[in-house]
Amino acid sequence: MIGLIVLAIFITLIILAVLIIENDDLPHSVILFMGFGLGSVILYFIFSAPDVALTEAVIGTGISGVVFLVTLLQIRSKEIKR
Amino acid sequence: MLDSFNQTQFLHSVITIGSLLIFAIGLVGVLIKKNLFKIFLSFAIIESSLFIYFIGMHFEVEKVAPMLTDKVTKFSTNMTDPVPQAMILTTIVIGIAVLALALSFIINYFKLTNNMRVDDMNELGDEK
Amino acid sequence: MNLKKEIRVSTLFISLIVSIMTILLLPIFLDFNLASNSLGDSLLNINEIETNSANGVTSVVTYFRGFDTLGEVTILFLSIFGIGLGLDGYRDKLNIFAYENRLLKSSVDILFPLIILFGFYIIIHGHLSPGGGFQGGVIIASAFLLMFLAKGDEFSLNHKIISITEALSGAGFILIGILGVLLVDRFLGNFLPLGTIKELFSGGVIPLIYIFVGIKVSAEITALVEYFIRIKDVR
Amino acid sequence: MSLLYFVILPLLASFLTPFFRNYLRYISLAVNLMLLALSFSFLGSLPIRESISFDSPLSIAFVLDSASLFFIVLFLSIMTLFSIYAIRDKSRKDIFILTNMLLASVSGLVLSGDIFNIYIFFEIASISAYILTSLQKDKEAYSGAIRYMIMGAVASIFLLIGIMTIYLNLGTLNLVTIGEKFSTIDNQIKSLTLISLFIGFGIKAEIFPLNFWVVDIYQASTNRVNALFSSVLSKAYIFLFFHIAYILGVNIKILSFLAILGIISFGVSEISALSSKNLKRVFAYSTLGQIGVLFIALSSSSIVATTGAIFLIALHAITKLMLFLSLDILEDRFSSVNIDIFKKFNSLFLISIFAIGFLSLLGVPPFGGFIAKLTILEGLITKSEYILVGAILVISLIEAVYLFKLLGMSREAGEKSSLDIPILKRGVLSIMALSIIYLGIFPELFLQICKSVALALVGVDNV
Repeated sequence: MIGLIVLAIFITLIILAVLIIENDDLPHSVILFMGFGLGSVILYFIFSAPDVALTEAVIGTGISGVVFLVTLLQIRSKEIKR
Repeated sequence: MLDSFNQTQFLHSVITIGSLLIFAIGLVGVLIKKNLFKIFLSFAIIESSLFIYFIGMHFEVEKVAPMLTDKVTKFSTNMTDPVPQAMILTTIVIGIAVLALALSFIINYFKLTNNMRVDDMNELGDEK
Repeated sequence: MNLKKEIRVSTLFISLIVSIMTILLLPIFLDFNLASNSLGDSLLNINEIETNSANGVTSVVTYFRGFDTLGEVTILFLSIFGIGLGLDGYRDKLNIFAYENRLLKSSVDILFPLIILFGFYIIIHGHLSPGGGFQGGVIIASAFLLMFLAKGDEFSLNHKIISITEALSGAGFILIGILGVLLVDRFLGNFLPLGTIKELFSGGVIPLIYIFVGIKVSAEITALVEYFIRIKDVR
Repeated sequence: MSLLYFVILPLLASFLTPFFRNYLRYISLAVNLMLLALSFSFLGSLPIRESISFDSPLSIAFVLDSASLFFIVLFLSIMTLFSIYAIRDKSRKDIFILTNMLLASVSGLVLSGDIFNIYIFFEIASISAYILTSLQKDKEAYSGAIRYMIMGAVASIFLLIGIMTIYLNLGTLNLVTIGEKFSTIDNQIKSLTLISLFIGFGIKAEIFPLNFWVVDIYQASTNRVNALFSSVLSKAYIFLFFHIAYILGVNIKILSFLAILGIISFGVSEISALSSKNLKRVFAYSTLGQIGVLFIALSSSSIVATTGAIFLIALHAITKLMLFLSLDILEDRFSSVNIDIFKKFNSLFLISIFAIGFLSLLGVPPFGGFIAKLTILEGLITKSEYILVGAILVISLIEAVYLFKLLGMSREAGEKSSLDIPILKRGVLSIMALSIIYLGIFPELFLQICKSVALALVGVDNV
């Protein structure tokens, strides 16, 4: 079973990666990137690496998603007021 | 037939092909996208693909996490290698530090020039 | 129209080159045979005798390769310092991350101490269960992030306290290392009793190091978030 | 005494900055001098291996042999001179946090005997460099910093790939063990690892074709930062590049490939320098050219040429520090770095500093550069690499054209304004100029030191 689960997650990740790159809407691709992070968290958990999974969940997905989104907010606020 | 899906060999091939594909997608993103934000997003994807590959290759079916729990009471070689996990843990934190710095530079640059495109960054050059 | 076509051609060309590269690299990567006797296996073998920590990854991160962790904390420090240099002009300004919601506002008072407590739990149990200084530190920082989200401009941090916390915890990490040099002649060496495995007070210096790392990371990530969410009031 | 103090003390000074923000520069200077004294105390007992937290092959080890000691002393003395030069500036307190970090990271890069630890120090050095580039906070600075970060991200990704393939195939991170086992792995994987490491370190060591971005970075940052980049950072990466190359036991084919890259690097950058109107860019191109010469000499696998290369590294570090700091004085006065400012000032002191620097770069006797280039050419001739010798001589002529053009401009008639140089800066600049002349006239002792360094670097006496 484990092989098929990993295969499915990888296919999802590849589709997500293409969508992140090809999306013209930046906030949209950040949300997709957080989804990508979630997929890799599941993969780390399957690969018996709970420490890495936890780190990726809080740092790689959580904080980096927030930082990306806030960057967009900063840029957006400048654009509106220009 | 279903058994062959659970072999370590199959798992490793999936991991290799999958993470190489994600790496290639990220690389294409870095090369063709002109938006600075997208470029750093693509770098984050590339790094993720490396991490997944490195952790995945050190996993074999039936191996458990390098940790003592109620079921596992002794450290043995039937555990995944802790060194790559420690390395990736370190690298993830480094990745977010570099990413945050890059994004702060992008914010500052954008506030000064209203420009986010990498091929319009023409402040530097011999004539200037 | 013409320009658009040109861009497509270059995109296609780059994709083609990258896919050729991928196909060429694939057999090399598929061919990998892993090293049979790796560093990690030898570390696992001696882990029980040398560190008495129940989490193998934690003992590698903080003890066997503790110096890497010091470098990593340094990188976070440097990066926050650089962000502060650039975004400093926007301090004490509007919080753009705020979200007006009464439910959020009233629930955050209950959630805030709970999340901080959870973060400390993760930090302190780093040598017993998954988690540790980095993860717990970021969880604590996320409690502050929640405050920024809910309270808006009513909530702000004292930067003096944050920078002093950061400085002291970083210095504490280095001090443990120097104590190691003085007492057991090795930087970051273990100079504390090991205790019994799977108990809270075990693992020698490992919990101590992770506590310092946790405090430092929580202060740093909180500062990072605060720098990012402030913006110059243009109105 | 522990080797760790070379890394720890600058780090501690940076961490504790909130408590003594106003005295940081004095503390940094004190740290530099203390470490300089410490490094001389190790002289008698080389080589030293010190493992951190646990026994050596299982954890991280620091190695101090005569090569790394030489580089540590070089970096420390340059940092000391730089601190003295900048100590009176009230406005730039922050630069000392970054220079301390830079010092800690280059010491770590030189000392570390563990490849993942090297990656960590690589990142610390890169991040300090990014922040140093952005210090001016204008759009040029941010544009340069963003470019630098893109290149740095590429470099760290490739370095990570190299480290991963090494760990996957050899199961170790210790440099000595890697060196012993590296020849056993498969040829294809070997070349993959070597290419990744070449791209990773080559971007930072600024070798052709991975150096197209460097000049922009120099243009974006201030002259003081450029002085540090040119005399500390690039030297550390060159040491690292060849240290790793010799440990991995690269064969003669790869070495001759590196020599060809060096000659192209030298030629292209000196020709580009001819047409440049911006002094920062001219000096940056000259740095790239010297890096090309270093690549030629270090990959010749001749001890004599390597000795010359070590000599040139030390000398070029001093020369470029001197030139960039003099340019800093000029830019403060005229707030421009166009080559026209050479016509505008009237100061015999500064003109002679520039003349000494330029002549030493060219390799004219009696300055130190002459001895360095002579030794390199001697080594190449004994290996009968006559093409390389000819190429170096021809390209040096191109170098002479633009350097003499600059010197000639300072003698042109026109409106001249006098310069007021503080006595401290005057002192620092003259120390550097005198040491260049001293090394040119009495090179024997220093050549001997360089020879032992070259032996340790190539790995004849111990690895």
